[in-house]
Amino acid sequence: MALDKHGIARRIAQELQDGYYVNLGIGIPTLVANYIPAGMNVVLQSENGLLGMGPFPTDDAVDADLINAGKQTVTTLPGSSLFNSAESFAMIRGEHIDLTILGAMEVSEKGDIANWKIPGKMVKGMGGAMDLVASARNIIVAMQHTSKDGQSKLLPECTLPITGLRCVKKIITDLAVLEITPQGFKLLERAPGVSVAEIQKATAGQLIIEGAIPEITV
Amino acid sequence: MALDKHGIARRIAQELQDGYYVNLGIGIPTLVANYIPAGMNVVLQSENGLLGMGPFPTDDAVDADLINAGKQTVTTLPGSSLFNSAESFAMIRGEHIDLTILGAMEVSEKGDIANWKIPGKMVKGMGGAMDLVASARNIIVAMQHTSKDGQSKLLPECTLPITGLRCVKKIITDLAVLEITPQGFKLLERAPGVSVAEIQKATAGQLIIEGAIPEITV
Amino acid sequence: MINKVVPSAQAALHDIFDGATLMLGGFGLCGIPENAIAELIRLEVKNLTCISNNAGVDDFGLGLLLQKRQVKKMIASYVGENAEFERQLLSGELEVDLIPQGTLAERIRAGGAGIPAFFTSAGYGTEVGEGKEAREFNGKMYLLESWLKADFALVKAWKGDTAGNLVYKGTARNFNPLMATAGKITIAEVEELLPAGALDPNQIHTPGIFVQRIFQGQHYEKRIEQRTVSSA
Amino acid sequence: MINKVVPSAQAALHDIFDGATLMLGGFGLCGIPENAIAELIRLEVKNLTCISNNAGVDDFGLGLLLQKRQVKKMIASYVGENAEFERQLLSGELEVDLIPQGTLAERIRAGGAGIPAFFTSAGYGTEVGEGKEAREFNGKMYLLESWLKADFALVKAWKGDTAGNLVYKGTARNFNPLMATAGKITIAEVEELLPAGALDPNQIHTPGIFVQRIFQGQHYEKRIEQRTVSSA
Repeated sequence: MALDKHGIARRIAQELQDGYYVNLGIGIPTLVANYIPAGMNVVLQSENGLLGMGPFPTDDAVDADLINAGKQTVTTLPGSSLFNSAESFAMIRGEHIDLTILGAMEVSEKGDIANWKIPGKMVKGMGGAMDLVASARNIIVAMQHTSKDGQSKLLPECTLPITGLRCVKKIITDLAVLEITPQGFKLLERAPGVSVAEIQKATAGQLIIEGAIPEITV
Repeated sequence: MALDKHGIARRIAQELQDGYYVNLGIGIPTLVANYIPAGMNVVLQSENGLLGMGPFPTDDAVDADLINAGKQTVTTLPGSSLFNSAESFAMIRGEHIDLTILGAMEVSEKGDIANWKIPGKMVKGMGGAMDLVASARNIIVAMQHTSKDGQSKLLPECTLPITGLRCVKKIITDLAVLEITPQGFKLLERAPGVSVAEIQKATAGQLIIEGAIPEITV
Repeated sequence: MINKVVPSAQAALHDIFDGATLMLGGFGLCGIPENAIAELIRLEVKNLTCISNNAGVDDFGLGLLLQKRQVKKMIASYVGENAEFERQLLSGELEVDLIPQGTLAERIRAGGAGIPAFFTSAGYGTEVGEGKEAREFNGKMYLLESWLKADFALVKAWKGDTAGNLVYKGTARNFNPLMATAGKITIAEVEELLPAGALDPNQIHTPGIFVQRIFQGQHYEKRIEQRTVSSA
Repeated sequence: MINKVVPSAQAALHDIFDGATLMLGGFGLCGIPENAIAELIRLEVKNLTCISNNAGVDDFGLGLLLQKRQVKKMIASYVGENAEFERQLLSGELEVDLIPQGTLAERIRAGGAGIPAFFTSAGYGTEVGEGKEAREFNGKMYLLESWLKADFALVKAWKGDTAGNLVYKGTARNFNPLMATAGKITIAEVEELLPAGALDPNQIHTPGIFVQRIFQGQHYEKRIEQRTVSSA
C-alpha cells in the first residue's frame, strides 16, 4: 500500500541524525517536524529568519510576528535565534545547513529538480528553493511518485523549468525510497505491499534495481 | 604664524554641518571631536564598530570593551549603536558617511593620497584607510604642509605607495586651506601671518592663486 | 544625536513620486509597513517599481497597491498568495522579475554596502541564469548578480528611537534591516517610538545612520495568513 | 537544542594542527580570544596562517605567537603596534598579506555566506589591486576580491549559551561574528556561559549554528592599549 503523506514524513524522519540543522520546505516536509525521534537533537531552520523552530503555538500564544516560511504561526524554543533574511541565506548559501527537505514537481535521473513554475499556468516564484538546492550539502525530495493524472514525476530529464541542477541526493515518495546515482534512480526501499514492477511502471527515468528491495518500515 | 594641530582641528571643525555622520582618522582628525560647534548635531563613526562616539571616559568608567579605531578608550552617547566590522564598512563603502577626515604623508595635485606605507622602512598596514578613501563622498586631509625635513607634502604626483586615487577634496594644513581642482591645489585660505609666497614655497604641486587670499579664522 | 522624527506617514512619504522605485519590508504579511502602504494608496502615486519578497494577499499589504494598479513592476521571490497578482502577470499588465530569495536579500544588502556585484550559486543552470555571467570557483558554478537600490525604502520596526535606531521583533525582521540600508531615503515606521538613549546600543538591529525619517505608526492590524495552533 | 559545550580551551583546541589556517577575532587587543591564544602557545603548533585584523602587541595577544615563531603567515589590515612583527616582516621571516580592513571584513563574511567573490572599490589603483580583476560599474572602478575561510575560527564573546548562541559587548564585537561564520570549526570562548533559553532569541549576535564548540573562558586580562580618560 502506498504511503500517505504522514508515512512519507515518517520515513524521511529516519534520515535525520543527532546534531543536524535542517531546513524543511512547505508541504510534506513540514510534517517531518512531527516525527523527529525522541531524544534526538535536531534544529529546524526557517529561512524567513528563525533557527530553532518550535511547534505551533497554543491559541493564546499566537504571535503575528512569529511565523515560518510557510506563513504559519510558530514558536521559539530555548536556544532559538532570530535574524534577517541576508543572514538566513548566508547560513544556507554558506553550507551550514546539514539537510534540506523539499517538495518537487519533477526530478530527473541526474538529480535535477523542478518545483517553481509551470509556464503559462502557474507562476508563484521560486522563493528560497533555488538558493537551497544550489547550496545544500544534502537534499532529500519528498513527493508523490506520479502526478494526479498518473504521469511519472521521476523523469529522464525535467520538462518544467529547472530549480537546480544535479543537486537531489535522495527521493522519498508514496511508493519508494530512491537514491540518485550516476546510473539513474537507484531503488532502495519500496512501500509496504508495493511491488518493484509497480514502481518500475511509475518511474519514467532510468531505474536501477539491485538484489532484493526491502520494504519501508515506518 | 603656522597653525598648531589644535588650530588645524579647529579650522576643520568649520567644515562640519548639522546632521553629518563623520569618520575621524587617527592623529589630528581625532582632535576635531573637541571643536564641534555647540548645538550642532554631528555623529562620529569609529570603524571598529561604533556610531555615536562620545568623549573619553572618566577614570572610573573606563571599559576595555569600548575603544575607538585608534584603540583609545571612549564612551557611547544616548542614541549610539554598536555593530560588527562588516556592518561598519558597509556604512563606509555604501557611502552613508557624509565626511571623512584623515591624515596623509603625501597628497597629489590630482587628489591622490598616500598614507599607509614607506617601502623598506615602515609597514603598518592600511587599516581602514583604503576603504574610506575609495568610498567617502567628501574627504578632507589634515596634515602638516611639509615633512620634518622641510619637503613639501603637496606634490605633482605622490612618490609613496598610493592609498587611493583622485579622492581628496580639501586639505587643511598648518599653513593653508586648499581645494583640489582640475588645475591643481587651489589656495583658499592662509594661516594668520603666513604669506602666499611662503605657501607657494612649501607647495611642490601646482598651486592656483586667484585674487586676495583671506586668513584662516579659528 | 540627529533627530529623524517626522509627525506622520503623510509627512514621511510626502515626496514619493510617480515612477519611483520602492523597497518594502516584510515576509508575507509579517513585518510589512502597514502605515506607509496606506499612505501610498492615499497619495495615488503610480507606475511604482516595488521590491518586496512577496506581493501581499488580494486585500492586504502590497495587494492593495496592485488592486489600485499603482504598480508597474514587481521584483519579488514568491507571489503565490495573491490571485490578482497572478492575473495581472499572466495578462501582461504587470512586469515581474522573480528572484531567488537569498539572491534578493543579498542584492539588497549589496546595494546598501556599496558592493556592485557578487557571485552566488543560486539559479545557475536555470532561467534565472540566462544572460548572466557565470564563472567557476573551486569546481562549482556561480552567477554574477548586481546590487539593488531604491529611491525609498519603507520599513517597519518594533521599537525605534529619535536617532533612527531600530529594533525588530521575531520574524518580522526579515528584509527590513537590509532594505533600510539600500534606500536613498529610508522611512521607518515603528510600533513604539522612544527617546534616544532608551535602546541598548549593544542591541540595535538597524543603526540610525541608515534611517532618514522615522514616525510612530498607528493601528497595526498584523493580519495572520495561516493561523496554525496546537492544543496545549 | 544541540549542546556545543566543551569543558576547557584544551578540549576545544585539541585538534588544531601544524600548518592550520586560523581566524582570530579582535580589534587591537579588544575582544581577542585570550584563552585560545594561551592554549595555542601551550600546544606549540607551528606554521600557522593567522587571519586577524591586527597582530597584537609585543607581549600580548597574537604578539605572543609571533614571539614563539608559531606564525608562518599573517593576514591583517593593520599591524602598527607590534615591533617584533615589523622586524620579522622586514627581515623576511614572516609572510604578510595586508588587506584593507573593510575588504578583510567582507571577505570573511563572504567565506561564511558562500559568496566566492565580490567587487569592492577599496584599493583600486593601489598595490592592493595589482594582479586583480578590475571592472567598472556606473563609472567607478572596482576590484574583484575572493572569500576567506579558515580551518578554525577562534572567537570571543561576552555571553554564550549551551546551544552556541553568542552575544558580544561594546566594540569587542568587531570581527568576531564574521569569523564565527567562516571557520570549518568555530570555537567560541565566553565570559559567561548560560543554559539555552537564557538569552533573548531576538538579541543573538551569532546564531548557534555557526559555533561547533563553546567553553567558559578564564582569567580575562582585557589589556587596554591606550587608556584615555577625561576629567569628570
